[in-house]
Amino acid sequence: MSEFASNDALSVQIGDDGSIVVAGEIDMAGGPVLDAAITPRENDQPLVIDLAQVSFIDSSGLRSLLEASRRAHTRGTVVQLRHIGPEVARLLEITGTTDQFEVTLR
Amino acid sequence: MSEFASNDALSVQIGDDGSIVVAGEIDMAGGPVLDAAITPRENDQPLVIDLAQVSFIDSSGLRSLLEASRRAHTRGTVVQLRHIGPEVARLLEITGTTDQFEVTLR
Amino acid sequence: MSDPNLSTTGGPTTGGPTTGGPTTGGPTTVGPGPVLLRLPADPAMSRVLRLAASGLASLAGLSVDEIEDLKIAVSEVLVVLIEHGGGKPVDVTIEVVGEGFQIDASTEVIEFDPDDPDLRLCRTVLGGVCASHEIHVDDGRARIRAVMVRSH
Amino acid sequence: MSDPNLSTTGGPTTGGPTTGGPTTGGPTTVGPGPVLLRLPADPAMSRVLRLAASGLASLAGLSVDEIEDLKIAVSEVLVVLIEHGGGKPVDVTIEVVGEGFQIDASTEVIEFDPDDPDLRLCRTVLGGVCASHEIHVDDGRARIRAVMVRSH
Ligand SMILES: Nc1ncnc2c1ncn2[C@@H]1O[C@H](COP(=O)(O)OP(=O)(O)O)[C@@H](O)[C@H]1O
Ligand SMILES: Nc1ncnc2c1ncn2[C@@H]1O[C@H](COP(=O)(O)OP(=O)(O)O)[C@@H](O)[C@H]1O
Repeated sequence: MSEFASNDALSVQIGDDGSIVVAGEIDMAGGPVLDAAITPRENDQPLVIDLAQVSFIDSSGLRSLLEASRRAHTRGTVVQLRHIGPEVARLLEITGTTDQFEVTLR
Repeated sequence: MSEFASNDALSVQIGDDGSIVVAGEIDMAGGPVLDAAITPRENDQPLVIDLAQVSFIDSSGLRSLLEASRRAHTRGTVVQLRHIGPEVARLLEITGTTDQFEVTLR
Repeated sequence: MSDPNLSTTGGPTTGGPTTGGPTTGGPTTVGPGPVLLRLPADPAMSRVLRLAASGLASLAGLSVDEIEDLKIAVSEVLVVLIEHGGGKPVDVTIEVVGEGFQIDASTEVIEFDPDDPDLRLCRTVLGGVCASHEIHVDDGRARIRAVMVRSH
Repeated sequence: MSDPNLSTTGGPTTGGPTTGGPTTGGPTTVGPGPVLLRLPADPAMSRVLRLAASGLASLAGLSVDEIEDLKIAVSEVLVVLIEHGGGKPVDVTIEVVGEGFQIDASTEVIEFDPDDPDLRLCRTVLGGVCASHEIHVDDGRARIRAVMVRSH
């Protein structure tokens, strides 16, 4: 796994399988960090984002994910959110956006 | 071990050997909690306070300990601080008060 | 051996209500007064605000789930006021009120439309974690009030 | 693969300096501006203040030991102003300055003697964790300024 980008509360790494592995808190400061990791990895394959180590997410983080999903749909593919925990699940549920993604639970 | 008193950041329990077992943060809110645990246990035996689980202490907490030490000295006994970690050690060092206690490190 | 009276955190100069912690099982009391944070309009302040808010929440004896919701609420408030504000400091007041927590936040704005579609996602989230919330502009400042109700 | 430029936490509306985190190894930058907390004069606020201060400190890339010292410093400031203050709210401003952190705090006082022997232990602790500190009374308010210098 290689370090991609981080701030003091968030780290984004690229897994050996090309997945984007996020750890920490995805908030207003983290959204742009996540965007920057996602954009160069967008192609006609499913984009895999591993959220197992994400302990907090707000609408800024969700917005990054939703925009990636929208772009993926226009390319005829999807965003897979892997190993989401209760924090991510709760935000997807509140916003009714679970079905924008292929989701596996933690 | 029996629960003696606590607030949301500090718990004080009485060990089976009669020692006072403190866990958490001893600050301005915790000092009085600690005082209340110490006072009824003062006699002519060494007063044992286990600080292994203390992650923060400021002058309020130290003041409780110093006052207990002073009272112990007038009774011809001592306060033993058991298993202190780096946070407690640093405050004793800064204030030059290590020698007011019998100290064992964590 | 347990004396619930010892769980008060009141110190020498404060005669206010006690703030018993969750482990003492005492009655839920209203806190010592409002806490104000004035934060620079920087996204990194989101985490600073969440830390302060979770400290207050644990003091007030909120459950882990309620603390998570309060963290989301204060983060959304900051998203609205920093991303749509004028770049000036943001004031956030958090207060334990009878039924729960009240968040009042504001910042100077240049142009601000409470019905901006870009605010919809924030509003949806606030609506999910708060009993009520309101966003309006008043005297050149955007203001948000959000109320969270405790389950106990 | 590592691009240090991506470590900035600047959002859409902020053009201020970047706040690179400790893991990116970037230069230590001065923060986005002062953070003010106005806290009720309650001992339980000590932990709320420490949480906010440690969030700021980790943002500024302080080491674990430096964060511990900052937590001690803000706690001592609060001990002085709550135990010797008039029971009114305490204002604490924390700012990243060129060489480190500056804490400015004040509260309304009735009688306050900066040389009160009861303040000696607090002063000794502040002296141990800060490069400098000063306590004075001015216009009915006790004021403390403490400066912490970073080791890097
Ligand atoms: N694909 C998406 N991209 C961005 N935001 C979305 C998406 N789907 C839903 N949302 C947001 O989630 C929230 C709930 O969505 P929706 O069910 O469409 O409610 P509404 O139409 O009332 O806003 C809305 O705030 C909407 O902006
Ligand atoms: N036994 C004690 N009880 C209470 N405070 C103490 C005790 N020993 C030392 N201190 C405090 O620790 C600090 C350092 O102590 P000391 O070496 O006596 O310095 P000084 O005499 O300059 O205050 C002082 O602030 C003092 O009040």
